Amino acid sequence: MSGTDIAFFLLALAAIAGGVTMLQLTNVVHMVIALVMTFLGIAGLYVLLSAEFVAVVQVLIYSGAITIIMLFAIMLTRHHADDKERQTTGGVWHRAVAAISVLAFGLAVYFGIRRLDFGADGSALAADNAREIGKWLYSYYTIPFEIVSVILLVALIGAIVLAKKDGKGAEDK
Amino acid sequence: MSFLSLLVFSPLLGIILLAFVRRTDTKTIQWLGTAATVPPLLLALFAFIRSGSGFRLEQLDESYDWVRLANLPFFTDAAYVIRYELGIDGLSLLFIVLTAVLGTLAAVASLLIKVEKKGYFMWLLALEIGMLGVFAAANFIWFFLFLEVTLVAMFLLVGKWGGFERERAAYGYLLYNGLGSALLLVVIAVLVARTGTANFALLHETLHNPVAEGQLIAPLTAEARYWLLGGLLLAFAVKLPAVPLHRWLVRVHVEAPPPVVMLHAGVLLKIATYGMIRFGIGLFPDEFRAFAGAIAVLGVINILYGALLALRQRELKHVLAYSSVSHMGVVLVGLGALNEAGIQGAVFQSVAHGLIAALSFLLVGVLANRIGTTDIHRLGGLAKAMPIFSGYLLTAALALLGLPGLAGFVGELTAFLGLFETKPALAAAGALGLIFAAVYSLRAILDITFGHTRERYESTLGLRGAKESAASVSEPRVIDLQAKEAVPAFVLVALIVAVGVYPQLLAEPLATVLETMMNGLGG
Amino acid sequence: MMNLAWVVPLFPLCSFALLLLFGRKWKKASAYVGIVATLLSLLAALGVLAGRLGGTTYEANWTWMQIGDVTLTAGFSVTALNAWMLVVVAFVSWLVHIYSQGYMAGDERFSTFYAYLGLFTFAMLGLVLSPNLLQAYIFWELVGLGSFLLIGFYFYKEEAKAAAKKAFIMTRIGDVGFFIGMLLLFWQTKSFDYDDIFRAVGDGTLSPGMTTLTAILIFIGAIGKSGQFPLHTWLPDAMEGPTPVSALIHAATMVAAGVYLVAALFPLYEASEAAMMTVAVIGGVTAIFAATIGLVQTDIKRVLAYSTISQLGYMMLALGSGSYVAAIFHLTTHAFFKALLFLAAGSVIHAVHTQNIEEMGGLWRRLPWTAPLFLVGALSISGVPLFAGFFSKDEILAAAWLNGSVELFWLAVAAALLTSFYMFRLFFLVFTGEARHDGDAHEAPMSMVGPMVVLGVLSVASGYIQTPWFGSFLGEWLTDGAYHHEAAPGWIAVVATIVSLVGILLAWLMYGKRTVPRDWLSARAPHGYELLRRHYYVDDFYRWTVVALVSFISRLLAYVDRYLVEGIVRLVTGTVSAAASAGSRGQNGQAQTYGAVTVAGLAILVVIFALTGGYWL
Amino acid sequence: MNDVWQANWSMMTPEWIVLAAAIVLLLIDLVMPKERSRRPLAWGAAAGAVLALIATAAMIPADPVSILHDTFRLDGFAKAFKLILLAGGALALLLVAEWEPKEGSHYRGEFAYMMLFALLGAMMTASSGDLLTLFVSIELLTVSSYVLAGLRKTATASNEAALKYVINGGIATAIMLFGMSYVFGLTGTTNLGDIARELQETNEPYMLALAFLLLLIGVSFKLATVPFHMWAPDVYEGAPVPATAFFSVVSKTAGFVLLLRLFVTIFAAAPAEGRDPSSLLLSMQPVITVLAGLTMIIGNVVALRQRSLKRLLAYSSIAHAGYLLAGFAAMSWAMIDSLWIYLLAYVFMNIGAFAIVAHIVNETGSDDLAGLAGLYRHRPLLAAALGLFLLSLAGIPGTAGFIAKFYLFIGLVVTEPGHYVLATVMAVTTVVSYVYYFNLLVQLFFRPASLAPLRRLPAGLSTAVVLCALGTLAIGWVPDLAYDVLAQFGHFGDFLP
Amino acid sequence: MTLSAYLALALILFCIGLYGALTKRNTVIVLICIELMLNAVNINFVAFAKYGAHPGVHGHVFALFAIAIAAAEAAVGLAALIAFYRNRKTVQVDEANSLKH
Repeated sequence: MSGTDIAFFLLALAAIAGGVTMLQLTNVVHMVIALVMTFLGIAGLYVLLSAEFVAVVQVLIYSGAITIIMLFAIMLTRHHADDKERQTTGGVWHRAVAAISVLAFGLAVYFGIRRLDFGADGSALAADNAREIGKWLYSYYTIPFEIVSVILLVALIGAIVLAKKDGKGAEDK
Repeated sequence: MSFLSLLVFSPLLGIILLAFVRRTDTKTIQWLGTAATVPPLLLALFAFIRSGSGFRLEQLDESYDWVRLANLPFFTDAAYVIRYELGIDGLSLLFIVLTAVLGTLAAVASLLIKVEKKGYFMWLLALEIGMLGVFAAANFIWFFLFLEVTLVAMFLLVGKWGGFERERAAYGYLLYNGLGSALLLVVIAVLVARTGTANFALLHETLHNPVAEGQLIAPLTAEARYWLLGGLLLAFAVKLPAVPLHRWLVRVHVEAPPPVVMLHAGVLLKIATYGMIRFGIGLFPDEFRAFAGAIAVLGVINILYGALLALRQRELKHVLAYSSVSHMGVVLVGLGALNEAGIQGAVFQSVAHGLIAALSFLLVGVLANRIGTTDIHRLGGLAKAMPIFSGYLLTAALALLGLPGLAGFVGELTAFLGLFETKPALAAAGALGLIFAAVYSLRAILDITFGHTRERYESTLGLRGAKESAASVSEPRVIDLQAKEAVPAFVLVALIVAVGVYPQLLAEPLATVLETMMNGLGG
Repeated sequence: MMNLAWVVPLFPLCSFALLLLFGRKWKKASAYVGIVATLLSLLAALGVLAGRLGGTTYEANWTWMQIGDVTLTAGFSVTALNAWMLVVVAFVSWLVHIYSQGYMAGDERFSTFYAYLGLFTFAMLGLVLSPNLLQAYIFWELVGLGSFLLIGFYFYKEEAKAAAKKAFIMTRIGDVGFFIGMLLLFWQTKSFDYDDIFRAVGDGTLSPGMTTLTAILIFIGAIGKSGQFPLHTWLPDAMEGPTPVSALIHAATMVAAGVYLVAALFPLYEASEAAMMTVAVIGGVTAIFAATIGLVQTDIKRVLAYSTISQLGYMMLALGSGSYVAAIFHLTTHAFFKALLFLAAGSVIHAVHTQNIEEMGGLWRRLPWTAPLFLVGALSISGVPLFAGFFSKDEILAAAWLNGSVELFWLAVAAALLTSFYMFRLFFLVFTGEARHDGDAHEAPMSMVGPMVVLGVLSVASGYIQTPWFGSFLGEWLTDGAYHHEAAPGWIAVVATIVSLVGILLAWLMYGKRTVPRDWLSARAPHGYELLRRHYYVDDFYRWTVVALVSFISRLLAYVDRYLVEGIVRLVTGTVSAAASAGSRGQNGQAQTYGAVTVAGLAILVVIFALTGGYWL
Repeated sequence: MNDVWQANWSMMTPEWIVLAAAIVLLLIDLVMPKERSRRPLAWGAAAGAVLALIATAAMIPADPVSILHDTFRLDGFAKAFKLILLAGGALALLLVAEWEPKEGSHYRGEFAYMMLFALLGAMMTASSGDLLTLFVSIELLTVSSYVLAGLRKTATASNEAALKYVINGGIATAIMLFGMSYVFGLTGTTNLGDIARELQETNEPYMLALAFLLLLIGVSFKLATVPFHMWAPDVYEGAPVPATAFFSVVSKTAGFVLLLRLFVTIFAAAPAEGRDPSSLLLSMQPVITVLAGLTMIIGNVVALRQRSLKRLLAYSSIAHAGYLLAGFAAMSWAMIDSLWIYLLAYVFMNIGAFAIVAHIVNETGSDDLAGLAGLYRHRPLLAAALGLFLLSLAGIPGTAGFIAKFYLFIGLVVTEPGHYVLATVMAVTTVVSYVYYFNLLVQLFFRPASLAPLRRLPAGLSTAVVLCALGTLAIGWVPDLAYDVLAQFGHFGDFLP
Repeated sequence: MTLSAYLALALILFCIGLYGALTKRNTVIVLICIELMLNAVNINFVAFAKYGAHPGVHGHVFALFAIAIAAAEAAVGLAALIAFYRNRKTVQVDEANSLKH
C-alpha cells in the first residue's frame, strides 16, 4: 500500500464521514460545517488526481464561498429555528422509499463501476494544469465559457431580483 | 369550385351569413338556416337524377394536392402525398341524398328550438357539412376530418340544446364516439403509413395487387390485416352502435333536441354502415369473411336485445332509441351475410331507418312541444285531440315494425334474404325480432294515441285549451300538426312509401358498387 | 280483359287515397266513393272471370328490385283460383260497403272507415292477384294492416285498442313463419314465383325435408291469419271492430286468406305427406275446438267468431285431406253465409245496442227481415240439406273420409253437430222467447237489409255450383277440367244431415222449448263449462307462458342493460376518475416527494436493467 | 487560439441578436427612471426575438456550419428547432408585455430579458454538438427559468414555484451530470461525434446503459415526463402566466432538442446488451415506450380533476410531452420531422391558450376554470379562438393539433414492428383528454355568463392570439405550409456530426 | 489507486447527497446536498481525466464548468429561498406545499 493509497483512504474517509455526519446532525449550522469537511476531503482527492487547479477552485468556491453564503442564508432565515425541530421531511414511508431507491441505485451503479478500468495511468496530465485548462477554455471551450458567463450574469441578476426586498416606493407605484 | 366541393361546403355560406344576423332575429335565423340546407339538397338530387340517366359519377371526382407528409429520397413521388379528394359512387350518393334531405327537414323541424337559435343553426349546418363530407370523401384523412366535424358539432348540439341531462349525454356521445374515432385513426395511420396513400381507390389497389404488395413502405402481414379490419369494425361498431356499446345512443336519443336526433339517428349512425361496407368489405374482403359470422351473430343479438328492451320502456324516446339499436342490428345481419342481398339490405336498411327515425323524431319533437311529455304512461287517446298527428305517428310505428309497402320492410327483407342464404338458422332467430318490433312499436304508439285520454295529462290539455277559449275546458284542445310541421312529415312519409313500394329506386345506383364489391369478395 | 286484371285492386286503392285526403270534406259522400270503387272492382273482376272462362291464363311481371343478378318482380297473374277469389272478395266487399252506409251512419269518422275499407279491399285483392310469394307476403301484411285499423276503429275504447294490437301481433307471429319459409324457399329455388317453386318441387330440386319445412313454416302464416289453433285467440277479440268489418274481414275474406295461401301453394303441400298431415290435423282440431267454445259464449259476435274459426278449420281439414276443391268450395259458401250471419248480427246489434245474447230475445217479430235471413244463414252453416253449407261441408267430410283419416272424419262430424247446436242456440236466444231488453228495436234501413238479402240468396244458391247431383262446376273450373268427383259413400251425407238436425233439435229443446234446463252443462260439469267459457284458458296460458317469458327476459335484459352494460362503463369511467383523484392526491405539494418519485423511478429502471442484464421485455 | 478568430461567427447571428437584445434591455432597465413603465422592454425583447427569427430563417439555405469542434453547430436541425424556439419565445414575450402582476407587486423589466437569456440557452442547446456546451446551454435555460418562475415575488405561490423548481431542477441537473460524467469517462471526449465513434468500440455496455438511464431521467425533468413530471403542475401554477407559457413551450422544446441531440447522436450506434446489440437506443426503446405511455396516461388522467386553468394546462402539457416522447420512442424515419411539426403546432395552440388564460387571470385575478363561463356571450371571437386552441390541443381535425398528432401516429406505426400498443394508448388517452378540453368548451359555450364582461384583449395578447389562431388554422388546413418549411431541412440528413 | 475506487467514492457521496436532498427539511441543507451531489460528479470528471479512456485536462474543464453552474444554481436557489422565507417565514421545504393536487 503506497502513500497515495493511504492518503486516498484518509481523504475518502473524511469526505464520507462528513456526509454521513451531515445526515445525522440536527443543528443546521453543524451540518454545513460537516460538509466543509467533505468538500475539503474532495479537494484533497483532486490533488491526488493531479488536478491541483480544480482542487484550489474547490477549496475557494465550495469550502469557502458556497459554505459562507449557505451560512449566511441560514443566519438570515434563522428567526425561530429550533434545534429540536424535526430535521427530516415526510413520514417513514417517504424516507424508506428514498433510502431504498438510493441504495438500489447505488448498488446497481456500483455493480458497473467496481472493475471499470481503462488501463490509463493519467501520467500525461501536466503538472501545470492551470495553463492547460486556460488553453482549453480559450480555444476549444470558448463558447460554453461565454455561456457560463451569461449564466453567472443571469444568476447575479436573478439572485438580486428574487432576494431583494422591494422598496416601499416601488411597491406603491 | 367543383361540384362536390360545392355540394359539401355550400352550407358554409349559411354559417357565414348567420354570423352577421342579430341573435334576437330568430325569424331571419330560421329562414336563413333552412335556406342554407337547400343548395346541397338540390345538388344532391341533381346528381341522383343525373346518375339515373347514365351519368358516370366518376366524372365528379376532385383531387387537389394538399399535403406531402414526407419527402424522403427513398420514397417515390407519390408516397405520402395526401390529397384533398372528393369522389362519390352510387353508395355514397344514396347517403348524400339521405343527408341532404334530412338536413333540410331537420332545419325545418328546428322551429321547435327556442334558445340560442343562431348558434344552433351554425352548428347544425356544420354538422351537415361534416356528414356530407364523410360520404363525399375519397380519402381516409378527409373522411376522418369530416367525421370529427360531426363529433364536435354533435357534442355542442346535444350539450347545449338538449334535455335535462344533456351534458351527460353529450359526454357519453363524445367518449364513445371519440374512442371509436381514435381507434379508426390508428387504423388509418397504419394504412397510410404502410402504403403511403390515403386514397380509397389507391389503397384498394395496393392492398389487393400482389405486385404492389412489394411496393408497400412497410409490410402488411395477413395477421396485421385481420387486426386492422378488427379495429375498423370495432370503431364502426361503436358508431352503429352494436350491443353492448349502445348506451350512449340511448342517452343521445333521449336528451338531444329532436331535430338533431333526426340527423343523428337518420344519418350519423349510417356512417357506420357506410364505413363497414366501404372500408371493411371494400379494403379487406378476404379478411371480412372471417368476421362475417361474428357480425351476423352480433346483428341478431342487436335485433333481439334492442327489441326486448324497447318492450319495457315507458318513455317514447327510449323505445325509439332501443328500436334504433334493433334496426341497426339488421344492418349487421346484412353485412354478416356477405352476399349481394345482404350488403344491399344493409344499405337499404340504413336509408330506410334514416327516414323512419327522422319521421319518428320529428313527431316526438312535436309531441314534446305540445304536451310537454313523451312518457307513454302519462299519455293516451291522443288520436282524439290530434288526429293528423296520430295518423303520422301510426305510420311511423308501422314503418318501424317493417310493414311491407314501407321502407323498413325492404331493408329487413333484403338483409334477411342475404343471411338466409348463408346462415339460415341464425337468420330465423333474427326474424323473431320482427314480432317484437310489432309489439313494441304498437304498444308505444297505441298507448299514446289510442285508448282513454289519461287523467294525468288531461289537465295539461285542458289548460292549454283554456288559454285559447275559456269555455271549452271540457273539450280539451291541443293544436294538431301544423302545416309547417306536416310538410316535412309528409315528405318523409312519401319517401318511406316510395322506397317501400319501388325499392329499385335505391337498388339502381347501388348495382355497380355491389358488383365491384362482389368481385372483391371473389364472386 | 285479363291483362287489365291489375285494375281490380286499383279502384279501392284510389278510394283509400281519395278518402284519406278529402274524406273529411266529403263526409257522407265518402260512402259513395267507396261503393262505386268496389263496384268497379267487382265489374272488373267479373270481366277477368269472364276472360278466364275462355281458358287462358295471364301473367305479367315488372322489376321490383334487383339484387345483383337476381331480379325480384312484381306483377299479377290470372289463374282459375284467383279469378274466382277476386269475384268473391270484390263481391262481399261491395256488399259490405253498401251495408256500412247504414250501419256506420252518424259516426264522426265515417269517411275514415270507408278509407280503411278501401285499403283493406285493395290489399285483399292484391293478395289474390299476386303471382309470387313475396308479393303475396306484402299484401298479406297489408291485409293485416287493414284488419288492424278496422278492429281498432273505435280507438278510444281500451278493448278495441287491445284487440287491434293483439290481432296484429298474433298474425305477425304467423307471418314470421311465412317470412322464414318464404326466404328459405327462395334460396332453394332462386325464385319467389309460384310457378318456379312448383317446378322445383316437381323436378326434385327441393329436398323432401326442405319441402316439409317450408310448407309448414308457410302454414304457420296461414294459421295466424286464418285464426287456426293455436294462434286463434285474436279472432274473437277482433269482434271489437265494427260489425261490417267482422263480416268482411273476419268472416269472408281475410281469414280465408290462409286457406287461399295453402290452396295457392297446393303443389308444394301435396309433395309432403307430413305437411298435409299437419294441415289436416290443425284444421280438424281447430274445427272441434272452436266449436266447443262457441257453445257457451254469450256475445253474439263471439259465437260467430268461434264458428268462423271452426269453419276455417274445416277448410284446412279439406286442404289437408287433399281436397283443394272442397276447401275453396267451402270458402266460397262460408263467405256468403257467414257474411250474412255477421251482417244480420250487426243488424240485431244495431237494433238493440247490445251484443249480449242474454239481453236479447223475441226479436223475430221486431226484425222481420233480419230474423229470417239469419235463419237462412244458420241453416246453411248447420249443413241442413239444400242449403249451400250442406254441400260444401259434405264435400269436406267426404274428402276426409276418402283420405283415410277416420279420426279426423269423426271429429269433423262432431264439430258439425256442435255447429248446428250453437247456431240454433243463438237463433233461439236472440229471436224467440220473450224480449229481455228494454227499448225499441227497429228493423235496419234498406242499405243494410239489401246486402243481407243478396247474401241470403247466395247462401242457398252458391251450394249448387258443386253438387253431387248437378255436377261439379267449381271443381272442373278450378282444375281446368281435370277434376273428377270421387264418389263418396252415400251414408256420409245422411250422417251429416242427421247430425245437423240433431244439433238443431237439441238447441230447440234447450233454448226454444226449454225442456232441457239451460244450466245442464254448467251444473253437471262446472269445470268443463268453465273451461269452455274461458276458451280453454288459451289466452291465460299465453299470458302465463309466452308473455311472461318474454316479459321476464326483457326485464332481465333491462337489468343487464342498466347494471351490467352500464356497470362496466361506470366501472371504466370510475376507474379512470379514481385514478385521476389518486394521481391528483399523489401530487402532494412536497418537492421532495416529487424528487423521491423520480429517484424511485430511476432506481426501478436501473435495477430492472441490472437484474435482467439488459434484456428488456 | 486561431480557431477562435477564424470561426464563422456570423452563423451565430440569431444568438448574437438575442444576447445583444438582452444586454441592451438590461442596461436600459438599469438606467431607466424608476417610475417609467417597463412594458416596452418586453416589446423590445419580442422584437429582438422576431429579428432573430428572421435571421434564422434567412440562414435556412446555408450549408451546415461547425464552429470550434462542434461546440456550435448550425445544421438543419438547429435551424429548424431555433425557428420553433424563437417563435415560441416571441409569442411568450408578447404575453410578458401584457403581464399584470397581482398582489401589490409591480411590473418587472427583468421578465423580458430573463426570458431572452433563457431563450438564448434554448437556442444554444439546439445548436450544440458538444456535451459540455449542451450542458451549459441547458443550464442557462434552467437557471433563467428558476428566476422567471419566482418573478411574482410577493406571491407565495410564485416563491414556492421557484423553490420547487430549483430543488427538483438541482436534483435533475445532478443526475444528468452524473450520467454525462460516465459518458465522458467512457469516451474521454466531449464532442458528440467523437463520443459516438468512441462508443462504438466500448466494451462497457453496462455502464453505458446506466449513463443512458441517468441522462434519460435528467432530461425527463426538462420534458416533464414520467418519472420527473411532478414538479411541473406546481411550478406552472405558481409561476406568472407568461413564464408558464414559456416553460410549457420553449423549455419543453429545448428538452426535446437536448433529447434528440444527446440520445440520437450518442446512443444510436452504441453497442448494447439488449435486444438490439447494435444500438443502445433501440434496445432501450421499451423503456422510453413505457415512460411515454405512462406520461400520456398520467398527464391526461390527472388533468381530469383540475379546476385551475394553469394547472390543467400543466397536466395537458405533461400529456403532450408524452405524445412527443412516444414519437421519439417510435424511432422511425419520421421521428425528428414529426416532433418538429408537433412542437410547431404546440407552440401555436398552447401559447394561444395561455394568452387567453393570461387575460382571464389578469381580469378576474383567479385562474379557476369557472372564469371562462359564458365567455362566448361577451367575447364570441375570443371564445371561438380559445375553442380553436382547445380543439387543436385535443387533436381534432381541422386544426394544427390533428396534423401533428397524425404524423406522430404515422411514425408510431410505420416501423416494423409497429408500436401499436403505444399508438393505441395515445389514441385512448387522447379521448380521455377530450373530457377536460371539452369541459372548458362547456364552460365557454354552455354556462351562463358571469356578470362582469371582460375587457377587450390588450394589444400584446390579441397579437399573440391572432398569430396563434392563424398558425393553428394554417397548419390545420394547409399543412403544406409547415411541411414545405420542413422539407427545406432535407429531413435533417446533416444531423449526425 | 484505481479508477473504480474514486468512482465508488463519488457514487457514495452522490448517494448521500441524493438522500439528503430528498429527506432534509431545511431548504438550505437540501440545496447544499445538491451541491454535494454535483461535487460527487466532479470527482468522476476529475478521476476520468486522469484514468479515463482518453486522459486529459478537459475533464478538469468540465468539472470547473460544473462548479460554476453549481454556484450559480446555489445563488439563485438561495435567493428563491429568501423570497419564500420573506412571505412564509419558514425555510422548511415541506411547508412549501400550498401548490398541490
